[in-house]
Amino acid sequence: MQRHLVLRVTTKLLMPFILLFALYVQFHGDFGPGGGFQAGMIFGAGFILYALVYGIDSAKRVAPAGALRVLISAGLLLYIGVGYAGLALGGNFLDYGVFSAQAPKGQHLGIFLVELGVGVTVAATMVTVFFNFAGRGRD
Amino acid sequence: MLLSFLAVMAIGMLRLRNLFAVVMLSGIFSLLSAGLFVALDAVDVAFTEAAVGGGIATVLMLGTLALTTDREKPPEGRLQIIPLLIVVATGALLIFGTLDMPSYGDPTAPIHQHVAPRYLADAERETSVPNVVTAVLASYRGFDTMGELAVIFTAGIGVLLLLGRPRKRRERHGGGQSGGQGE
Amino acid sequence: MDALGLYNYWIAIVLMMTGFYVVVSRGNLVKKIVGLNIFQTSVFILYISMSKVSGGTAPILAEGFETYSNPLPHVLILTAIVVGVATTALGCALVVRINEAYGTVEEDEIQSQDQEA
Amino acid sequence: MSPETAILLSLGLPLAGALLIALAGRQPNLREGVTLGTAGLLFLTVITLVPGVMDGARPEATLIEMLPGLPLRFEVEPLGMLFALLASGLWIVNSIYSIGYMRANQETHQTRFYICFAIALASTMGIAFAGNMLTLFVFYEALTLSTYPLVTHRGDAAAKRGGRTYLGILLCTSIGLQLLAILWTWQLAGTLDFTVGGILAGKASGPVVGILLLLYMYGIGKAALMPFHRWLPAAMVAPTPVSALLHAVAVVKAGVFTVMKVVVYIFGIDLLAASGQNLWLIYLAAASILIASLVALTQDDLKARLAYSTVSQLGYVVLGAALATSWGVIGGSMHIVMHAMGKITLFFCAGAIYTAAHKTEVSELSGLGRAMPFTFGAFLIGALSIIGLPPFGGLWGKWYLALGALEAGQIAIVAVLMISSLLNIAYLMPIPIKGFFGKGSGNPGPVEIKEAPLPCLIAIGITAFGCLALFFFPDSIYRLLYPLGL
Amino acid sequence: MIAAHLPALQIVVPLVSAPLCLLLRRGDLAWALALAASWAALGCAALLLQQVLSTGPISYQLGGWAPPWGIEYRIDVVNGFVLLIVAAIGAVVLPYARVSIAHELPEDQHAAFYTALMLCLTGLLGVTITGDAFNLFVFLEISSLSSYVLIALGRDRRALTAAFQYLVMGTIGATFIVIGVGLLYMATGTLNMLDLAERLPPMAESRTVLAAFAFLTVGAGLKLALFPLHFWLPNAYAYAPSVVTAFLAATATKVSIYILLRFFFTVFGTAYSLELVTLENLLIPLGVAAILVCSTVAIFQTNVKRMLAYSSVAQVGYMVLGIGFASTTGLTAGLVHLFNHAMTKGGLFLALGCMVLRLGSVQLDSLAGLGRRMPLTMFAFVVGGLSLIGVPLTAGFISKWVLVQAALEQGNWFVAGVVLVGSLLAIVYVWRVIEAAYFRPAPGGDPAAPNAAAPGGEIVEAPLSMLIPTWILIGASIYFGIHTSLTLGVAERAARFLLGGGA
Repeated sequence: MQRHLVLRVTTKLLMPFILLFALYVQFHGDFGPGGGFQAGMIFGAGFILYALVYGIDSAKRVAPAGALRVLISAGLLLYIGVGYAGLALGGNFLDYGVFSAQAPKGQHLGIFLVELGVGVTVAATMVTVFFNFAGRGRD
Repeated sequence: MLLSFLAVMAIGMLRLRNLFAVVMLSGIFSLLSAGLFVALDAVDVAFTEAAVGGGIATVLMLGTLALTTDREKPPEGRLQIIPLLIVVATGALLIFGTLDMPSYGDPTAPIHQHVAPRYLADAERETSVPNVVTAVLASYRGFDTMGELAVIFTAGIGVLLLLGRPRKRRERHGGGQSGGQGE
Repeated sequence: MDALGLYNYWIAIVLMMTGFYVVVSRGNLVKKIVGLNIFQTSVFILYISMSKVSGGTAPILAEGFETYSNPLPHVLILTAIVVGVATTALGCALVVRINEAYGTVEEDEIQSQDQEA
Repeated sequence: MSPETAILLSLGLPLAGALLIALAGRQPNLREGVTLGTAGLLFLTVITLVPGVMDGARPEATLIEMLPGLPLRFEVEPLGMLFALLASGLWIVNSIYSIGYMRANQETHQTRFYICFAIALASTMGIAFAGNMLTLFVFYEALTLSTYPLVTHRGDAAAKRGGRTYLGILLCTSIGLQLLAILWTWQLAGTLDFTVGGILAGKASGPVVGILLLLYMYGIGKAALMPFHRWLPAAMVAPTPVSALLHAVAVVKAGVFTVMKVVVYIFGIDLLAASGQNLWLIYLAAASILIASLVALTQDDLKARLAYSTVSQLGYVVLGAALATSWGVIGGSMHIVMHAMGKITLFFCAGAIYTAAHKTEVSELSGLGRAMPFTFGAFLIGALSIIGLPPFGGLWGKWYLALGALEAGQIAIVAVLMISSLLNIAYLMPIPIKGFFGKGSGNPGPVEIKEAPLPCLIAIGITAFGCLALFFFPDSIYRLLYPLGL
Repeated sequence: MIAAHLPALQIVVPLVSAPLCLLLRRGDLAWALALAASWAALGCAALLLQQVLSTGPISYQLGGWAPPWGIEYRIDVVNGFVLLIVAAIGAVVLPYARVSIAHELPEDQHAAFYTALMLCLTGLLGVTITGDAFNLFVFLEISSLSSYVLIALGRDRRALTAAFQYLVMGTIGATFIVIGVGLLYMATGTLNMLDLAERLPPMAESRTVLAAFAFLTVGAGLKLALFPLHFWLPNAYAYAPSVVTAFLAATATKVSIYILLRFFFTVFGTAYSLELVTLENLLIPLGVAAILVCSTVAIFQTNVKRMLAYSSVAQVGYMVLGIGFASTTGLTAGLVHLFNHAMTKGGLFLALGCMVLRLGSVQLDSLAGLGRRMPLTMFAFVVGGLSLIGVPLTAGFISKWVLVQAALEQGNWFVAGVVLVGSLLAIVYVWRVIEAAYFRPAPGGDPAAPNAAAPGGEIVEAPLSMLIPTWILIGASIYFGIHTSLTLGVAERAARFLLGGGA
C-alpha cells in the first residue's frame, strides 16, 4: 500500500482524531460509556491502521517490540500497584477509599488509575498481537 | 427482530464454505449484537462488543486466514449425528432451564431485587462515578477486572511465545521450537 | 411465564447452539474458533437480556431517570468479552503455528499426518 | 537388652546390613563378611527374646500409627518366635552357602543379590513379629518386592518370565484378595490385632466366615495352595541360594506362617471348627498334597521336582491349620520347621550338584553319588526327613498332624498323610539311589567331577545335622508352641 | 498487618511476579524471581491453612466492599488444603524448571515462559481461594489460557494440536460454567457462594437451578477430564514440556475437582446434590468406567508420559468415586487421594523429565537398561510407581485403603473390587516400565536415541537441581504413606466440613 497517496494523507489526518477519541473514551469513562478497555482497543486499532498504511516497519519504529513488552507489563503492574497501595495505606487490597481523606474522592482516583492501567495494557497487547501476526506473514 | 437477523447470520456462517465470508459475517454478527446491546440499555457492553467483535477479533481472524487459507474443504456430505444430538440435548436443557426464569424485562425478577439495587442507589455517593458500570467494574468488582487484565496479559504473552520467533523452514515433530532468534 | 416473555432467551439459546454445533461438528480449525465466538457472544446476549428492565435506561445515573437496567450483568459480560477475545487471539496464534507445522488447518488431515508419523 | 529394642533391632539389623553391603560392594570379601556378621548378630538378637517368650511374656513394640487405630505394631508370640528363629538361623547357613555357590558359578550383580537378601530377611522379621494384620500385610508385600530382583537375578528372557509370574501371582492375590479380606475383617471386628482366640468370634458366622476364609487362603499366595502354586516352580529360574530362601528360609514359610496366624489369631480355631467352614479347606489341602506329589513324580528337572514337593509339603501346614484343633495347629507349626530344615538341605545338595557337575536333570545323576558321596549322603538325610522317617525331624510334624486329624475325627486325612509319605518316597528316593548305585552314564565320566566348594559343603553339613538334631529335641519346640493349642 | 492480608497476598504475590518476569527478560533472573514468588506463595498457603485449622474459616473483602456486593475471598479447611497442595507443587517444580527448561526451550523464551507459569499458578490459586462464583471463572480462564500456551511450547508439533484441542474443550467447559453461573445469578440475584447457598434451598424445585447444576457439572467435568470428557488430556500431557506436565498433572485436575466439590457441597448443598439430583448414580459409574477403561488403555501405551497421562484420568476416577459416596469416609478418601496423587504423579512426571533431559525421549524402548545408567531417577520412578499401584508404606496405599473402606461401609462390593482391580492394572503398566529399565540390556553402541543430550551419547545421572525436587515429591509420597495423621486428619476435617457446613 506504500503508494496510495489518498490513504496515506487521510490516515495522517485521521490519526490524531482517533487517538484523541481514544483518550476521550479513556478519561470520560466515568461519566459516559467507555473506559480503559474500550479506549485501549481504539488506540490499538488506530495504531494498526497506521501500520497497515505505512507498513509494519515504520510502525515498529514508532513502537519497538521492547517498548511494547514494557508497556504490556506496565499496565498490569499499575493496576496491581494500586492494589498494593491500598494495602500500604492500611486498607484491604484494591481498597481505593484510603487514598484520600473522603472515601469517594479516593475511589474516584483509584478508578481513574486502574482504568489507565487497563488502557495501557490493552492497547499494547493489541499492537503486539497484530505485529506478531503480521510479522509472521512476511517471512 | 434484530435477534432474527442474528439467527440468519449464524446459519449463514454454518453453511458457508468461504472462510473469508464467514469471518466477515461473524464481524457483522458482532456488530448486530452490539446494536442489540444498545437496545437493551447495555451501552458499555455494546461499545466493547463493537470494538472487539467488529474490530480486533475480525482483524485477528483475517490475519489468520491470510497466513493459512480461506477455503474450508467441504465436509463429508452427511451432517454428523452425534454432535447434533449433543447440541440438541444441551439446547433442550437450556430451554428447560428458561421455563422457570422470570420473564424478559420483569422488574420484579430476583436479580433486580437483591444485589444490584445497592449499586444503583449508592454507587455515585460511594465512588463519585455516575457511570455505575464503571463503578462496579473498577471498584466493587475491581478484582475481577484485575483478573480480566491478567487474562489479556496472558494472551499477549501467549502470542509472543507462539508467534514471537521467526518460523523455521522445516518444522518436523520431535525438534519443534529450537534454535533461531527472537524478535 | 408467558412464552413471549421468554422469546429473547430462546433466540439466544438457538444462536448459542448454532455456534456450539459449528464447534463440535466442523473440522476446520478457523471455523471452530468462529463457532466459539458465536457461542460466547450468544451467551452474552443471554446475560444482557436478563439485565433489561422494561422502561429502564442505561445504568448511567442522571437527572430525570429513576429506573435503570441492572448494571451487574453488564460488568460481568464486559469481563467475559475480554476473556473471549483473549481466547480468540490465542486460538488464532495456534492455528497459524499448526498451519506452519502441518500445512493444513483441517482436523482430519492433521490426524492422518500424525498417524503415519 | 530390653525386648522392645531387641524387636526393633531385629528389623533394623538386616537393613543396616543391606546399607553396609551396598557400601562395601567393591570388595567382595568385606561385603560377604558384612553379610555373615549381620546374620550372626541377627540370630543372637532373636535368641535373646526366646526365654521371655518361653515364660509366656509377649514383648511389644509400636513403630507409628499408620492409619487411625491401626499402628505398625509388633508383638512376639510363640509362632512368630519360632519363625524368626528359623529364618535368622537359616540365613547364616544360607549365606555361607551363597558365598561358595555365587563365586563358583561367577554370578553377576552379586552386590544386588546380597542387598536384596538382607532386605528380604528384614521383611521376614517384620512378618514374624507383626502384631496386627496390617503390619503383617505391609511386610508381606515388602518381602514379595524385595525377592523379585532375586528371582529375576539372571535377567534373561526366562528369568523375566519367571519373575513376571512370581510377581503377578503374589501381588494379584495379595492385593486382590487378601487386602479385601483384611479390610472386611477391619469392617467387621473393628480391630486387626492378633489376639488369642481370634477377633472374629461373635462378629461373623456361617457363610461370611467361609468367604473370608476363602479370601484369606487364596489371598496368601505365598502359601502356594493349589491352584495358585504356579509361581513356585516358575521361580526355579533363580540361583539355588534364592530357591533355598524361597522354599526354606523366608517366602513360602512366610505364607504358611501367615495362614497359621490368620487361623489362630484372626478366626480362632474354635470359631472355625464351630462354623464347619474349615471342611472344604481340609479337603483342598489334602488334594493339594496329593496332586502336587503326583506332579512331582513326573518332573525330571531336579529343582522343579523339589518345588512341587514343597507345594505338597505346604499342604500339610495348611491342613494343620484347617483341622482347627490344637494338635493340628502345633503339628502344622512344627512342620514349618521340619520341612524347612529338610528342604533347605535338599536344595543345597541340588545346588551343589549343579555347581560341581552342572547337572540339573534327575535322569543325569546316575553314578554321581560315587563322585560326591557327601552331597548325596546329605541329600539322603534330607529326603528321609521330608518323608518323615525316624530318626529325622520330619517325623514329628507328621506325627502331630496325624494326631490332629484323629482329634478332628478325619480318618481320611490320616490316610492321606500315609499315601503322601509313600509318594514322597517315590519321588525323592530314586535320586540318591541313582546317585549311588546307578551306573555312571559315561560322558563326562565321574572321574573329574569333585565335591562342591567347601562353604557349600559346610552349609549342607549343618543343615543335614539339623534334620537329625530336630528328631531328638522336639520337646523344646513343643513347649514353645504349646500355648497355641489353647 | 501481613497476617490480616494473607488471602490477598496468596494470589497477588505470584501475580505481580508475572509481569516482572517479563520485564526482567533474562531467563535466569526471571527464574529466580518466580522461584522466590512461588516459595512466598507456599509460605502464605501454609500460614493460611494453619490459621484456618486453629480459628476456623477466614473471610477477606477485596476492595473493602462487603459481600455480596464486593468480591470475597473465603478460606476454609477444604480450599486451605487444596491451596497448600497447589502452592507446594509450584514451589517444588520451580527449582527443577531451570535446567529442564534451559534444555527444552530456546533461551529467548525463558522469561516469557516463567511469566506464563506464574500466571498459571496464580490462576489455580485464585480459583481455589475465591468465594465468588464469577471471580472463579475469571481466574479459571487465567490458568486455562496460560496452560494452553505452556502446553503448546512442547517440542513435538503434536503439542500444538493438543493445545488447540484443549483450548476448544476448555473454552466450551468455561462457557458452560459461565452459563451455569448466569442461570444461578438469574435465579437468585447474587454471585457470592455463601449467599447463593442461603438463597438456593427455597427454590430447590426450580428448573433454572437444575439446569444451572447440570451446566456447572459438565463444565467442571470437562476441566477435570471426567471420564467421557477426558480426550484432550492424554495428548496435552504427553507433548507438553516436562515441567509443565508435572505441574499441570499435579495441580490442574485437582483444582477442577475442588470446583466440583465446592459447587456440589457448599453452593448447592449436600441435600440438593445428592438427595434431589441423586448425583451418586452418575458419579460412581463414571468413576468406575474411568478406572477400568483408562487403566487398560494405559497398559497399551508405548510413550511413558502418555501412559501416565491415562493413568491420571483413571486416578481422577478414584477421586470421583470418593465424592460419589458422599459419606465422610468417601470424601476423606477423595481428598486424601487428591493430595497423595498430586505428590506421586508430580514426582513421576518429574522423574520422566530427568529422562527426557538425558535420553531426549520417553519411549518404552529407549528406557532400556536405564536402571544402571540413571539409578536415582529410575529408582524414584519405581517408588512412585509402587505408590501408584498402592503398595503398603506408600501414599497410594492409604488412599486406596480409605476408599475401599468407604465402599464397604455402603456394602458396595462391586466398587471395592473395582478399586483393587484398578491397582492390579496399575501393576501391569508400571511393571512394563520397570522391566524395560532394569532387565533389558542397554542398547549397545549409542545408548538412547540419536538425540541423546549428554555428550558422547553416554547417559549420566540427571543433575541434582532436578533430582532433589523429584525426590522431595517421591519422598513425600512415602512419608505420607507411613505418617498419615496430617493428611488424613485434615482431609477428614475437610470432609466433615463439606457435609456439615454444606447444606
